[in-house]
Amino acid sequence: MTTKDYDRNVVLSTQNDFKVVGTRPVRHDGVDKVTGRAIYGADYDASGLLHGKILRSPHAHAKILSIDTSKAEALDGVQAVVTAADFPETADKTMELGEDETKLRDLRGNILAKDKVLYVGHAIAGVAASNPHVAEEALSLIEIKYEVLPSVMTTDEAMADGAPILHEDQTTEELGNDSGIVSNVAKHFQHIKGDVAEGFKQAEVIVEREYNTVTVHQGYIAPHNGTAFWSADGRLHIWCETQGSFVVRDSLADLLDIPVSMIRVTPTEIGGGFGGKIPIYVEPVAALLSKKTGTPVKIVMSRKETFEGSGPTPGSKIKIKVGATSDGKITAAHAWMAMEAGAYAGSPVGAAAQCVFAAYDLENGLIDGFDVVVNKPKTAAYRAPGSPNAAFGFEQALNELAEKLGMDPIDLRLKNVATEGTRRVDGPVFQRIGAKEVLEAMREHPHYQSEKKSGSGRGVAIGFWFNIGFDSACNIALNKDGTVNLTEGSTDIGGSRTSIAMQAAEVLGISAEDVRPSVVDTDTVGFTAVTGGSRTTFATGWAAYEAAQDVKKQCIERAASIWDVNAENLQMEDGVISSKSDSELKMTLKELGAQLSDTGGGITGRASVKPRGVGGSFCGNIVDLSIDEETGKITIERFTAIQDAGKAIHPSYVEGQMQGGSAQGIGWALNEEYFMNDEGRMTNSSLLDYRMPTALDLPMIDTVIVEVANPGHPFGVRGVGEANIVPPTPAIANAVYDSSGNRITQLPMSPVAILEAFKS
Amino acid sequence: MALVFIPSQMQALTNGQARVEVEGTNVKQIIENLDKLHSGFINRLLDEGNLKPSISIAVDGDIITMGLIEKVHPNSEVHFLPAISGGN
Amino acid sequence: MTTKTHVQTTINGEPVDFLCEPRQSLLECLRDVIGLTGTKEGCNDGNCGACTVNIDGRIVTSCLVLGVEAQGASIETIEGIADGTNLHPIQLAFLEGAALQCGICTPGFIVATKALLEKNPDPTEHEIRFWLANNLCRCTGYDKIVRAVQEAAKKMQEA
Amino acid sequence: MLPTIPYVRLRLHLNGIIDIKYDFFSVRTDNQGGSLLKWIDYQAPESVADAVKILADSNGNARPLAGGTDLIVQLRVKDPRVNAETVVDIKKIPELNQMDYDKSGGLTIGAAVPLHLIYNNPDVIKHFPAIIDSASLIGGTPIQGRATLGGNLCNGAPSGDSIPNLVAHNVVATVAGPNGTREIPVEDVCTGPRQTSIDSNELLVSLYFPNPGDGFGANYIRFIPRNEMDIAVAGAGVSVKISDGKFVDGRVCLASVAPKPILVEGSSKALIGQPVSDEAIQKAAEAARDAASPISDMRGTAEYRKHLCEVLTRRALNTAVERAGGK
Repeated sequence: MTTKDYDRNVVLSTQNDFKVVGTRPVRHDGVDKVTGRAIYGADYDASGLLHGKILRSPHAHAKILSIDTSKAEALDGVQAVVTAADFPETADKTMELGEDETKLRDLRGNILAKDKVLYVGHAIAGVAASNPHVAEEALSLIEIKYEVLPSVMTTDEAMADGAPILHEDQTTEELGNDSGIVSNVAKHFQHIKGDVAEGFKQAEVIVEREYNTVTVHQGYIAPHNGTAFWSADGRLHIWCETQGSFVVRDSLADLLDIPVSMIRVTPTEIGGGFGGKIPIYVEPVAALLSKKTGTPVKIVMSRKETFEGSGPTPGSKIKIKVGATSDGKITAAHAWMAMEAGAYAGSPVGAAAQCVFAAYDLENGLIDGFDVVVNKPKTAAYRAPGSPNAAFGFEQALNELAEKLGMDPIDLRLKNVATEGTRRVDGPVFQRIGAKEVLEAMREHPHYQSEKKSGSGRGVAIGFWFNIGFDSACNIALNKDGTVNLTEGSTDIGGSRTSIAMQAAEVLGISAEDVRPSVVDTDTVGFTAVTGGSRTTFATGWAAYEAAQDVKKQCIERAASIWDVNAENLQMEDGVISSKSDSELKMTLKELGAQLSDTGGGITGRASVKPRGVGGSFCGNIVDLSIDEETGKITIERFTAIQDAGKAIHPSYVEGQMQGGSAQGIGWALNEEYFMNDEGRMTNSSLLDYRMPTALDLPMIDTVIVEVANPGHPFGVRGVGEANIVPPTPAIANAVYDSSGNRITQLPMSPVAILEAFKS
Repeated sequence: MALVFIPSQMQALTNGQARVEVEGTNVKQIIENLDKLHSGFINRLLDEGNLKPSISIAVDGDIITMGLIEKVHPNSEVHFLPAISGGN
Repeated sequence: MTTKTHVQTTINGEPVDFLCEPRQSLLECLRDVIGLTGTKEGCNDGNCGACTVNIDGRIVTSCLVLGVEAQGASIETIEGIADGTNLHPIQLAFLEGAALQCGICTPGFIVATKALLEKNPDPTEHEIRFWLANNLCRCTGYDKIVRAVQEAAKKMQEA
Repeated sequence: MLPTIPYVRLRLHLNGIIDIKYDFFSVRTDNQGGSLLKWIDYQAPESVADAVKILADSNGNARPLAGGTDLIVQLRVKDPRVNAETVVDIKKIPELNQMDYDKSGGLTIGAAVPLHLIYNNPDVIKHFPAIIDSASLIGGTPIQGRATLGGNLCNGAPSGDSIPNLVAHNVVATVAGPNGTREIPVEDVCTGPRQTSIDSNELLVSLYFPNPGDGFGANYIRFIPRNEMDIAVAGAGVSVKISDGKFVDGRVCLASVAPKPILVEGSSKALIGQPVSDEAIQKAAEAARDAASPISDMRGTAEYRKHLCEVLTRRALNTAVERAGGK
């Protein structure tokens, strides 16, 4: 059984000499997921399970004067109440969260506020009770006295002179230098290449504009959840939906001041993440409650809590200036970007800075980035974090430039495109990348070649995101029938266990179905970093490749000892070990498997990797849309996503990533936003009013997978999870301009915003 | 010698010099030798002997994975970058 | 004040009795009382469709049904779609169409799709999208879901 | 450093002008509101009399439960206006589940009849097709498996998608109370946001759609940013009656642009007696715009909503005229 290969999903393959890689097997976990058998975090049950609920701040910024939990504790059915005071006191330190880093003190403060609340929805206390209704009732009995403080909700407000300060001890950091200035600006950095002033002097055409985006949420369908059981032997067991079980484990060890080995995190199936399930929220509270009660405690956030108490992606202000000569050569570009970190430092502005000009070979470039704290939830990663905000600015400015120059927008991009050897504005030099190939595929696509429908507008844009490497581990055990079991630690959000298994299958010369992959707990496999940064199929796939090579080597050695020949004379292909010189000597993996126990014992391959050679991925969009001029409503009529996958291990799931990222980008472009009222409260914290696209809001999303092999990966893989969310917002804005002649510089492009823009 | 690119925000330490050639076979030596040429880099980059969490270093275009023991070749390029957050 | 009510239902063709409080939704009853966790909770206010079940031939969001209201009802959940180990054509179409990524919305989509195809065996793309507009998916962009529904419709008509 | 380009907020700095005097849906203002139901009692009477008795005995602390798609959400978020201790499931009362097309050409729809039965009913399809406009867009498919026209009316939300349509159809509500039954024209049911003229001890039994006669056409449309699953930013329910190329009747009722659905007299005046023309329709649409008194909130600014009233009224009237056979 394989998955469908649809006509409107094209793979431009460069390498086809694989047997498993590039095919479309049905995913290993599929049947469990279409029959309702798969266990997600909220489905977890345990004997004596208690239910936890979390009390949250109604104020955007306030001092906590007192907390009285006595009435809640007295309520029938309540087993325990915890507050920040229940955390052990530990020295502050900086914690690596896979690809994010944060201060332990900030992490602890975000999980349960101690002296101050910094946003509406900030967690303050946890209650465990015999059922969730009682736990929720108990929350209303906790009495808290606040001194309400003025709040700041945007980078403008936070950076203004005399702005209310969130953290009195926070000073602006400037690349390792502490400015000593107390400020809501946690960080300012700058990248310079060449001479920007000189570059603008050479420019014959200059475009300069400011763009604004607002807070949006990842919108995963399963709210955050976690179950903790702190056993009498001191061991802490956690079951939760996370993008990084090892991050949960290591963070808990630091927060709770217990040895890492005393914590076991079992990742359940995960109902979406998109970056938002990298940080931890409820797990430590459940752990503290379990410690007090001696029983397992489960906490599941409500949808409202998920909006208000997890980590959305920031609103931002982006100023772009770009100049070119009349033949379309960009002479200089400047990006000034300020991003909301939320209540604690750590916005994705650094990543945005490394993405904003990534597709282009610029002689002169300047990037300023500001990481700014505001009274909103601490932001978390969201699919290519920072890059869509930046692209909404720069990719629009480029189309404006193209129009002034009288050039086709794709031709302008191709004229300036970054290739292997291009030095980025932030310094490093690109290895082999596929920006040019993506742009060429866009230009040649039937969608771009087609006539627009009358009244429609067409827009294009491209976007970039890195792959990161980081740690991954994998074990493969050979079974007596020649099948293998593969264990790995990358939690699987979108079918990655199959794309990882396929890479092992390719090495072993067996079918994907003969590899049975499992995502296992933190006791069972070596350290594996988060499912994020477009790294899972790339890095954990690499670990699987290495572990399979280890199995292969051992199989050959075992066959050599069985046949009493030199291992160097043997080879293994298509699951058969054979002699290079003696055609009589042949053994299938199945035959070898059956003899393992009698010939020295089992064969287990293992690998722990931290790969380099990470490539980046570029994605381009072509979008056609129409606008109801009377209501301002946009209808997306046709949408094409074109992305460099390096090598698509499982094309169906690469297409799925591209289509999903496109849909999220379309939602971001059209209607998604946090509406904040004067008190700093989100007024649309439901899936009714936070308007993510429904099936009726989208067309089919056509895809082209471009394959420009990543020379740093055994199969040429580039991570594809993220770059696809980058181009939709500018592509749609460019199409709105094409359709109406109006430049939209603020997201979302909701109907009311479109009509307002048309009027002004 | 390796070529170290000095970010604008650190060029006060090098009198505005944007690139400095530095001896060293690993990142630790590069930083120490750079500090000998232009005092202040150890303070900016290291905290109690470890790389500051707000900094990441790229050697020949790749963000390093082995910390201060990362090998540097005679013709390598070394970049100091702000550490980035993010990912999905 | 009685604390719990005895509710008699048929779930996936089998008689099921359970005790519940009036404040418990059918979704809570299915998941926490009966142990059928295939029906998912995404929003608890009827807007995501992850908890879609079929009651007496029509689909509802089970978070907006009280458990006590299910007295006498015949309920179909995701656990009842397959015939033993034989997957339903819709389930097969979702598998073969790669129409799921994280899978949390999948049970709701499959239950809703089954009701659609029973009512309208050959729906247009627009009819599919309209019927499924109450089921949010954040991973797939719906493309492969819509195609899987089309594929299932074709297979079921051929059968 | 770049010079700062003036930052014009397209939404007119919504932060500053939100004024929740009344809301159009259950805006969750209380952060301790929670997400689960508090304790409730459940009753499922089998006759109108029993239901009325339970309601009357509950001192205003009981609420009828039909589809529950609004009520259960409101109880969960602890909406202070819906502080019920008892829910009275009315779906076991036979007459509330009936749909009858009578000899006079009128249609009675029981208060507990779910929307999907309404839009699949042959008499509705044949004689009152415009009801389907509302019945098929309240919530999504699974909501329509439960939600009722009666509930939509009694919920009294200014945004209720069926109310303007009922008003346009001259529907009369039959309400049972401790002192017997009474009839209320639907336009008199809603009195304010979440407030109705139906007392807490009364029960809506049914809605009666009188025979509109020949030359009748109606339509309900709303504007939402998505294509489904949304609360109307504005909605227009209209009906016309055309005879000899002239409007002999015209009704326009707006949703989401006032504390309650409003029947626009000015629109009727602009239509009645006039020949069917774009001009008359435009005047009626402008009257609707002028009659709207919306607020600015997360669903749109007041100015935008007024503008939408004109657009929607015009479009709906055009469809109604077409359905009436007038175009």
